[in-house]
Amino acid sequence: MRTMRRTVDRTAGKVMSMREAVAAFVHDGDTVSLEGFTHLIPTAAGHEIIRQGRRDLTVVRMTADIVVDQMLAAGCVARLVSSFVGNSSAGSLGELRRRVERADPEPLVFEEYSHYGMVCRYLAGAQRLPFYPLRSYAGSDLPAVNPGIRKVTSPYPAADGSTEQIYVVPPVQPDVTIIHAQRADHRGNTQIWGLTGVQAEAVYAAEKAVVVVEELVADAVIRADPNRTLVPAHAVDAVVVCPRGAHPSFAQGYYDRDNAFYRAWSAISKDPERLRGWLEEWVYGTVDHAEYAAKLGEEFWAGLAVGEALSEPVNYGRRL
Amino acid sequence: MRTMRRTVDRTAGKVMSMREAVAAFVHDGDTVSLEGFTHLIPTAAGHEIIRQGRRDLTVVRMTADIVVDQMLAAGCVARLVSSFVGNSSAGSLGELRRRVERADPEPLVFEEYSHYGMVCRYLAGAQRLPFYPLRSYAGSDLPAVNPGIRKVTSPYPAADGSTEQIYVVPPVQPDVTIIHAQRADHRGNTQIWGLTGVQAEAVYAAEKAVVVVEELVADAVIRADPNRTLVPAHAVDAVVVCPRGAHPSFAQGYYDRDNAFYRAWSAISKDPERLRGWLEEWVYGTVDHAEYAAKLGEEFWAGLAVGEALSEPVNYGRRL
Amino acid sequence: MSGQRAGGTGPVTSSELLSVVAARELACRRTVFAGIGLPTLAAELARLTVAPGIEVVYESGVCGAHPSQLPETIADAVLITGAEAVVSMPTLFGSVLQGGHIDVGFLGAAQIDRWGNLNTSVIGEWERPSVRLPGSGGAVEVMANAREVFVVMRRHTPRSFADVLDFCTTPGPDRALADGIRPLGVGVTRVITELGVLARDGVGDELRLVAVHPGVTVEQVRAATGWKLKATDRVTTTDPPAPAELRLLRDDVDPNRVYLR
Amino acid sequence: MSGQRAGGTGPVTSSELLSVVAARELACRRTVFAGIGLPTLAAELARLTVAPGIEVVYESGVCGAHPSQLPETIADAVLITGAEAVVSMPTLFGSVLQGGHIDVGFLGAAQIDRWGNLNTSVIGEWERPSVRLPGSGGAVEVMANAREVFVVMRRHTPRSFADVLDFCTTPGPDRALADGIRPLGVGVTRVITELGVLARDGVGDELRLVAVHPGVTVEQVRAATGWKLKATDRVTTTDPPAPAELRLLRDDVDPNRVYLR
Repeated sequence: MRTMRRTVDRTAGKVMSMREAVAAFVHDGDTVSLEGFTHLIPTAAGHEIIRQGRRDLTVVRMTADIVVDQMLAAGCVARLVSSFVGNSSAGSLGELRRRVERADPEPLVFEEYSHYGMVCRYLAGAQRLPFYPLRSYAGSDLPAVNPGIRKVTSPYPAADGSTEQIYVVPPVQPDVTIIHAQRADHRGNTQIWGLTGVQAEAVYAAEKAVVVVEELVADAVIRADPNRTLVPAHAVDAVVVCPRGAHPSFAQGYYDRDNAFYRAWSAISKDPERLRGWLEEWVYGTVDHAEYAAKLGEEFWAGLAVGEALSEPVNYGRRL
Repeated sequence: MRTMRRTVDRTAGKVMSMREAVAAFVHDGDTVSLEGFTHLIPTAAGHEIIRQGRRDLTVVRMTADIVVDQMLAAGCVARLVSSFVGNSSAGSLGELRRRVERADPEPLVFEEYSHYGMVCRYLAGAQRLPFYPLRSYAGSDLPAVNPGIRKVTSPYPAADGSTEQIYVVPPVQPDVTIIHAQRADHRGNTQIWGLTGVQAEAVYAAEKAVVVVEELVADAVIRADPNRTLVPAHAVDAVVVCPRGAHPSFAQGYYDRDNAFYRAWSAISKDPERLRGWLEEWVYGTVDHAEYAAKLGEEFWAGLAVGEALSEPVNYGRRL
Repeated sequence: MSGQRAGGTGPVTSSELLSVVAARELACRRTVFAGIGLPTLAAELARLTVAPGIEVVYESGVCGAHPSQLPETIADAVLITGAEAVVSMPTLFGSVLQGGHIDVGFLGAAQIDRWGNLNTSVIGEWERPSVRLPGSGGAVEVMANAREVFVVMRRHTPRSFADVLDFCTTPGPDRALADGIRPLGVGVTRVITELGVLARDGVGDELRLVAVHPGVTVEQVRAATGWKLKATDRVTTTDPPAPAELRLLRDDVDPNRVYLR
Repeated sequence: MSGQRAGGTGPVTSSELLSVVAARELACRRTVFAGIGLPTLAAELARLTVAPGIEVVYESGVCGAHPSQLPETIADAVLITGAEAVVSMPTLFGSVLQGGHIDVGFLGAAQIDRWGNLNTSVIGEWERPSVRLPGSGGAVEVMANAREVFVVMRRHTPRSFADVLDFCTTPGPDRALADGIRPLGVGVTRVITELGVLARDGVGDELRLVAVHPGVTVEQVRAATGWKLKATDRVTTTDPPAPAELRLLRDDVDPNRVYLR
């Protein structure tokens, strides 16, 4: 059986730079999902989308936070699909509020869901279902402002014999999903630990998927723990190596959350001039994320460094 | 914050013997799910159900294999819900065929699904949904013999504007689900690696859940790798320590599959007398699984021993 | 390590009072779905007092956290390291929450009405609001699926305790039933504010004032409420935090006063 | 290590012929959903010849296996150790298969009809069958969701190539469309048997004989088929396994002849 071990590069060319990946997979007018629930937010990808000047995007993201506010301010986004539009628990998203409250500088089409509504949209997209049922929205005003939220009658009687209705949401199938992860191999087998959010479903829901990683690792690292692979290679189209690319969010085991920046963002984004200046300095003013990270400085990164808390190995076994 | 680390035994009494667990959680007439897709099949639990003489059970299991054939032969089962009723790829289940083909010695009510139909029934049960949609069954004869398989009309038009229909299955909510796993802590936090099948969903679907493990481990072992916990403590009612309890199936990293026994079962089960003799010797004739395992002998177990192939640790990080 | 208010003596802050009152209400509860802040403090204090077996499930997917330090967000890395389990969003919302495993969910809101319906979406019209709020997050799911819901509102004003919500993001079971759907839980059962405690038993009940905090009158609460607030026959006065409760809260739960502002 | 038939010479067995023919059909395919046995051999041979990038996904949830030995079952522990990913059943059937990531699914059956519909449930009446077969397993899902399906049938008899199935467990797209549902794939496109190869392009097409194995006549195949089998205008004769193919199969893929019976 030695041939079964031969390494065949069946996915030549998946590894590319962020510039190449955004150029290849994000187009004007696309529906782009950026996922990562407070952990592993693909900020560096958002910044590259800004640098490349994409327009008219529909952004799909459960927690629309700082990176979305930045993409809004840069004029990339015409439509937002989300279930939480706030700066974490640290305050407001200034640009988002100006767009929604005053159409300033232009209107934003907003599709409002709840968290599980978004999760179910990804599940339906990943599973190629026409809808996904959930026990939310009964009595809410959300269906009145979001025609995507509808009702279905169950074909099974309820316990008391009555007819049962349930709300459903439609699938979301982004043109591209971009996620950030701790590591992947060159084929795109992607391993994530800590909070895993809805990343796997967002990838499976999409037409194309870009995985941004802290580290590109040897096949053997991935294959030593196949249960840790949340996104298999067959679902991935591009692998981008971008250390610290989730800042100001965190990467479990790599660097901590930059809580100070979250707190600062409410004030930065409240003032359009200041926000513009921030983008000029940190996004347009850097050629790529490596320059952005370097500009923050090693002393800064030392402040977000984390110590070691290693998992214990498990035995996968070997035939004797 | 030292108090947050205090160990509070919030689940006193979950750890019990197999005899106690089956006595407490499996009753005549119950719907019992036994899951484990070829890996980690809860055989020892099935044998204890036989020893305690349970009757009129509805058994829910995707792959109804040897342990189900044994429970059928022991007269425990009145109704079977399954998507594959064969002895793996090694042949037939003699008792099951006699029951279905000739009602010998008594009829068996059989609800036939496909694998994903069963998965979706567990998903609906776990998620408390009235139904779960899937792209199976269109044109199949299965809905004609299984009234549980029905159709729903999507409230969203298809891409071509037409009305779309999809099949759905009803939830299954077993009185108890029993699974086998590599390890758990005393609270019931359960870690599984290798094939993970539908175990987590089967547990969440059930009213009560019993987890049978190869090893009871210290809290610190579980907590060193929280992503490995597929079944959290809040979903578990009993933890049973039963090494080698998945024989003749396997436990990744603990012992290999007993392929010879699978091959032998087709012949054993074909002859009702021989099958009866097997049960007398190996189930009724042993007081518990420890005796069953000891009876097989250490030489036998040495033949199923596996070597080491350890996963590499990942860093969860520690605040500095 | 501990701040200037260490120990069981000294003036009680509003945060401390709210935390202690909420903790008492958690007696004998098993699982709590909570965000960071006062709910975390309340759950941790309850674990040390009236609910030793309580498990906090976080919206980020962490179950059985054992943080080395008080977490700053629901996704703080210190919640994950050393936790008993971390589950994905589909499992958290589908199997844990919608599956019916949560006894008490904690929620906040910009507006609440007399039936415990909540608004976290907008002030003004949804289409062009005067204030765009963050929206539901998982609140719709917590209300629909937790057996009961506690709401903590620091500010008790006629605007936040509204006669009519500007928008109902998160409906209680009364609205769900009117929409033809039977919910799992009973909705909001306790509202803990800076002034006192409102309560309702479930479907069909209005929130009623059941307790005022020391120094607060029933009339003050009524004046701060946007609807004609009913009260129980015997409105009690909240027992002030006991020295033992304060000591635990100040010295053990939040010695650095991250949330005990 | 290798058996008595090592190398590229010597008589070709039926298993070897079926494996080589199936492997050739996998040219340029990306993902294959396969069980253990001939499909595994075919996929592995294809990887070494016409489809170097092919990935086999197993019904047990293993993706990108690199087994140290030829697996005996789809859940063999050697498939898991060293694999690239192991996914749960909901992910495997929901996201991978129903999500449309499988190019070719391999299936077997007790009975197949001219449209590629399959029976794996019963011989006789479902309610009281003369033979109870294992049932669908994941076959219903493979047929409904893989872009195309290859069927390998060792035995080519009028009973197994049935005019009318005793029971349709696993319907092809023609039956799905008649039921009002549009399937993702085109159903069975190739049936590889001990006698030859049948093919159809998709919905609306009957299986037609396109090739006979060396030494087999068209009439023999017709006589072994339970319906009036059509043939293409030019039925070819299968190219016998080339020495290179045989050498790879015998020396590299299955040197211990686990499946090359």
